[in-house]
Amino acid sequence: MSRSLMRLHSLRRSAYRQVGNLAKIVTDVVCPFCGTLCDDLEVALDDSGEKILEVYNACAIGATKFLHSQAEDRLTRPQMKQEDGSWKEVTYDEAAEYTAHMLVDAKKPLMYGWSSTSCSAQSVGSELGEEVGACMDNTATVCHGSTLIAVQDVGVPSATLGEIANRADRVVFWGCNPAHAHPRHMSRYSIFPRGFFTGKGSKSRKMVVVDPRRTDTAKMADIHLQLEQGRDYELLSAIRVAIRGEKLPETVAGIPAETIYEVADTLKSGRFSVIFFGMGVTHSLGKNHNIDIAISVTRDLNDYTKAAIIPMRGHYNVTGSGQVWGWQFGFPYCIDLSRGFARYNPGDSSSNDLLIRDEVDAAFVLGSDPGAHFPVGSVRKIAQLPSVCIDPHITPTSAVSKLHVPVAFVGVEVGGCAYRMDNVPIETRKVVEPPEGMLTDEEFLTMVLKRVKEIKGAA
Amino acid sequence: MAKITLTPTKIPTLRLEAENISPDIFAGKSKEEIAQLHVFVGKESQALGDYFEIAGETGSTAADTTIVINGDVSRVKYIGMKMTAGEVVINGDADMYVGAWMTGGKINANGSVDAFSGLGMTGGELTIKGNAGNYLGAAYRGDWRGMQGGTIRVSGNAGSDIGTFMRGGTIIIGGNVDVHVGTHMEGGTIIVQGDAKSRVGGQMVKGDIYVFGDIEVMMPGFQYRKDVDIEVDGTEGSFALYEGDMGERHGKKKGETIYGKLYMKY
Amino acid sequence: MPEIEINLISGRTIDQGVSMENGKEKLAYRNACGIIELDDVEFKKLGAYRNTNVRVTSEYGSVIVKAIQATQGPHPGLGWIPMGPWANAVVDPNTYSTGMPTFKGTPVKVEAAADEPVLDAIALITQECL
Amino acid sequence: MTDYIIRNGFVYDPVLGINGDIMDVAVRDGKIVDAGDLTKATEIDASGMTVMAGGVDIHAHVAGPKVNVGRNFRPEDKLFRGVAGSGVKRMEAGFSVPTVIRTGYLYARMGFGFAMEAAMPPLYARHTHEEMVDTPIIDQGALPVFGNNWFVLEYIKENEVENTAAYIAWLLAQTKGYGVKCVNPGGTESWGWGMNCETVDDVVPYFDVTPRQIVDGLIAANEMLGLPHCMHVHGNSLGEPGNYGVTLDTLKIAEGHKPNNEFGRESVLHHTHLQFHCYGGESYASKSFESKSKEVMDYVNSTDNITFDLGVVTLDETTTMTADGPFEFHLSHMNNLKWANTDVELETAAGIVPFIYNPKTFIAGAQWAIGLELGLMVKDPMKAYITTDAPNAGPLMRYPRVYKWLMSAKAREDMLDNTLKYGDSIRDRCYIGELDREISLYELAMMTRAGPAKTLGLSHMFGSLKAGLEGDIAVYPYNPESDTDDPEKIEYAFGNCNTLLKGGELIIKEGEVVSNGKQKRTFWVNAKTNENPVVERDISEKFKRYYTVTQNNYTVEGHHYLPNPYVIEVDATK
Repeated sequence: MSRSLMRLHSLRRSAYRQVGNLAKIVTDVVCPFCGTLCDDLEVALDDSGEKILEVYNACAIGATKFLHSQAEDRLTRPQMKQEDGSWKEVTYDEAAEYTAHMLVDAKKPLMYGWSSTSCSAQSVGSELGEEVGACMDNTATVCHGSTLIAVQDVGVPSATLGEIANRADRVVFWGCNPAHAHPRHMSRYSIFPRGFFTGKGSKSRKMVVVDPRRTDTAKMADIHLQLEQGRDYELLSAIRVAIRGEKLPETVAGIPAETIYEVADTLKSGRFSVIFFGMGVTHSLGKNHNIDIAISVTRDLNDYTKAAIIPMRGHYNVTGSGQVWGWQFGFPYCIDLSRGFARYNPGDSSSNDLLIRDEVDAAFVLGSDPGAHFPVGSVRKIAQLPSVCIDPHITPTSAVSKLHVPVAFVGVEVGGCAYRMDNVPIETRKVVEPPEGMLTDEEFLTMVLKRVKEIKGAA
Repeated sequence: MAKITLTPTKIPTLRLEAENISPDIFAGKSKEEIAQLHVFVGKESQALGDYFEIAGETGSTAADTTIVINGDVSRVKYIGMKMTAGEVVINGDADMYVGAWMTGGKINANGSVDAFSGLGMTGGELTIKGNAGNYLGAAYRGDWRGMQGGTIRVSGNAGSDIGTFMRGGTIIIGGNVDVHVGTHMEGGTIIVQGDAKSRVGGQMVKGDIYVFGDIEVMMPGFQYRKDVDIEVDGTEGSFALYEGDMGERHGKKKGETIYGKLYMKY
Repeated sequence: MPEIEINLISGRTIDQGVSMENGKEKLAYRNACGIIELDDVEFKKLGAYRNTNVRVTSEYGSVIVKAIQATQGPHPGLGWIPMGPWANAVVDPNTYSTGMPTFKGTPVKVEAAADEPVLDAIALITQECL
Repeated sequence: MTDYIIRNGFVYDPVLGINGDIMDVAVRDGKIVDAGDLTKATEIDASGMTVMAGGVDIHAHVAGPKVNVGRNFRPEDKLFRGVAGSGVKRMEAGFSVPTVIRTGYLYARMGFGFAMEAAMPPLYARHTHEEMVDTPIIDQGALPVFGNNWFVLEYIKENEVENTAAYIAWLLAQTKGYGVKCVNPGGTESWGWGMNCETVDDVVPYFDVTPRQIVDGLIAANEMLGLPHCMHVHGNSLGEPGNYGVTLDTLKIAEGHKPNNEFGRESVLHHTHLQFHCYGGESYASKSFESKSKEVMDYVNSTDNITFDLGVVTLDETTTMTADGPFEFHLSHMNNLKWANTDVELETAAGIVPFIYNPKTFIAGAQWAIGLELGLMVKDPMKAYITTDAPNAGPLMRYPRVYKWLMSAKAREDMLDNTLKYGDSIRDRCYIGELDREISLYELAMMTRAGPAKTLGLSHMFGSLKAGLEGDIAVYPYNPESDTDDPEKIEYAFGNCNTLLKGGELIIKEGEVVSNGKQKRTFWVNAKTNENPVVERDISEKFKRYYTVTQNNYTVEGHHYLPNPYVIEVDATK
């Protein structure tokens, strides 16, 4: 290896610098909160290198995630719920034993979550799911699942976030509010960066926000279309009509036709237009169709200029979960492995439908919180089933589960690969050690997998 | 035609996957052999005979075989899936995927059916006396080839997403429909005798949609052309003809652009 | 008591994100998410002051949250509860066979319930499910 | 480790000049040895069967971001096609874009030991590696794409071959890549603005450089480094009627370049899926479109530094995927099916569109013919490698079907007479009807193992049964003496090998997969270069200003990406 290469390699390995003689700063830290996956955080550690003192460059949410991992009251050992509702500490071995038996005994276990963990843990999870014939689903099911369906129907002309930073001069935020949900998105990628062909930063861009609320993002926009809630499909359709220069009714979704023509012209006249969209469209009436037609708008725009569309993915590695399952099973979420081969059909093999329709008889949750983020009827079903929650935090899900297994924080206490919202894979960094004796997701899953194989072998 | 009767004897825990309930599978088999056919509850393979009492006999071919289900099968999926000939009569409600991917024969569901019935259908007749769920006669996920032939007739209401990516055949709904009718349609006919909510004919390329009742919200890409007097499924009347979806691509025939047609009854 | 009908949507806020990462069992999480944001005009119709506890009821459930003035408004006709167990106690679970519940666009009724407490996340989910 | 001796098969090894002799082949400690040297070994009876070294695939899209888009956005490609796992085997799925599990098993069943992933976007290198790690059995490597990379465009514009080479070496080390791939040179960067480069002399917007300069510069840099593989190009104007002229222009850039390497490689330019680049005429209509395979092959046959692979159209419904972004956009307008595209900052792009090669159309039949013509016209089969550009011209699993067509004039006649609706027009507009050559098993071994191994610079490991090479051996249930009556037997045998040894490990035993492979390796090339402060500064500058990941977070490192790397060291400091 040449000296120059060696130097570059050694940079990667010791990505920290010493500040004075006290704190040690870990650089190039990747934020394990949202799909923006910022990778320029710096974390100051105390002299021992065991405690996080400060987090630089992160947004408020990301900083909190790092700091909260240090909480004194954090659970460090599994807990099993007792008959009287109280919790009893158990060993990881006992927890793995319960989990393995629950999964083997169930006719159709649901294994849900998989978004706040690394791809290698997800990969072990896939093998486990395959062994026990589970229904595998990730948080896309309540987030961008609609998007995945739409992409299957019409495809997706997209780009990495750097393409946006370097080229885009028309930026649309449709049904998303990055000021709150992806706080550093606009500064890192979409509005403010001075890129290769966008040297004037935000001055070289026109910003359009479509939202029924006057959000903090909308307040920054050149154009805010405050549409009637739930009429995204109609409005996007109208934009397609306008792009083709056809006639429109006077108003669509509460927006005057002339404004729609103006927006269509704005998008067509740019050198590079991008549409970012979020749960405002994935959650509203029509769901996948709203995205389907937004993608169709993007496709249409490519006949006039260059255009791309990018979903604002939520969890920092929900995208990775869909990728891992894609290469292992061929589907990004809602995968029913119960028959020994993979089947897929959201509406049938999706978590909320499975729970509401009483189609599953055990619930395993890792790296997500359906207790907080599923409609309560679905949570009630989880509460009635044999259930395991694997999560560093105490959550509504852990509260209704029979077993809670706390694990190390991925991206803080253990590294591993995660995929950004534009599918770019980034290796998260270990910053500090987890509390003594705590396992990672991957280690716990490996224990369960081993135990499942033993139980099945014996049967 | 030989008739074989299935009477449900117990309600499955979870749901029962019974794609074997089809004249194609039953034909030429004895009652005992049919009782041994697998059904699945999750990962457990069980026998059809564990859930149904079986009487009567089968014909030697699918075309000679009628299956009559007497009772509630609202927790049984895939009845008549992929069938090519023969007949299935369901005297009760059925779960998802009734007649999905069927290519021929008849299914008479005298109760209601759940979602994804008639999915990817290419031929045959699917008749539903009760209501139908979502995605009736729609395409399987990702496929641009939805319903391509055959007839689906529902006396009651239907859910959302009927006839998505439809390429041929006919869907007739006696009652009302939920959102998204004939989305991405590129052929075939949908007749809604009741009311529709919104998103009728969105992204439609080609084909015909008739709505007898009201459409709560029209798609902006449909343009009124003229009034026509026609007969639709035995009903004569005056219809307003709209063409669209103007936002979508359209082919040409003899130099003329071919649009999707939406007929609204006066 | 006056009761208003409103279209409910939910989603993320920065406070929801921060408090969630700080621990969902903490009161800060309840304070960030156990709320409904309403336009001033809705408060008038409701006949209630800002920062009053209200009962939000839909076809699917009912929950007590604190009504506060819209922070990202106006949004005529809309009520906003940040995503979390409070919103999920009332949202429309219909997935239209897509797997996705209808988290945005649930018709709800809102009425003042000044004396009823807003439960924390764990208490709420325990009450609803166990 | 168990030693094996494979007895009494008909052995084909063009490297050793063995042409169907009945003999024994042996493996000790994972490497091939002379059969006489083995005393104690497990015996495998191969009598009545064909024995060859493990196959080597020089070009397929089987791992990485665009492949996975193809999987995830085509659930219909898997409908009713799931295969349950059994024994050691995990579940399989996918027809045109199989899961990685299935990919590994497919290669194994076809008797392959090595496959090169043909296009790795550098920013997505981790993804490609994660998929390769999860692909069982076979050894793999991946070629990063360079033909639209901003560094390369800027250096080549200034005629800075040395800087280009230093950057290539750096990127190979960062991404753990194997060699230099170039897709639609300049055209994909133009696609960043919705444009394209259709000839070798079109100018790339802003960068002010032409495809001709890019290909020339990359060949020069490749040979300056002395990499094991040559520059691997997918030329401009893929799939366009009349494109053969552009193809000849591209191939001629190799003139004057000499191979410089220590791996025995003779070519300086590998042109991939040449079938898509040999079209005459002005449209796809049978009145205009014509095969120009002869014109292109006349040139290729006259050179000694060009190799190619076929890219045979298999007449299936498949999924096209390529870093040629503008081509996929164009394709989506032809069939109106779903279209995915990803432009990758500073580097490349990719498009994915499902496609049906319908045997009832003239054009699909003509494409089928042209791919075969290339294989039947080549004078030296060591230059021509059989591929379907999987899955672009056809699914991976169709390789054996392509062998059948190449090896049997009868099978081709049958296609022209009975399967293709426009057989007569195809005979008229293409050369297929005039070609009665039948590729022999000896030639097949050149076109599927000896040749690709040599051009990848891996002939010291793969492609032959020479003592000391890797213990990759395939036994096919094909009797060259008695199975010549029915071409279907070829297709069956080469898709269902009876025995596969991979690195001396028994993977397929009597037709069944019995192991997922314990020593799967990822190959990459570490080229040692002199210190180059200019390139170092440029890299650090571009990361600071234009990339959205930090330079420290770009490098692929860590056990989970390369648990079992095989590094080929190249010294380019002299």
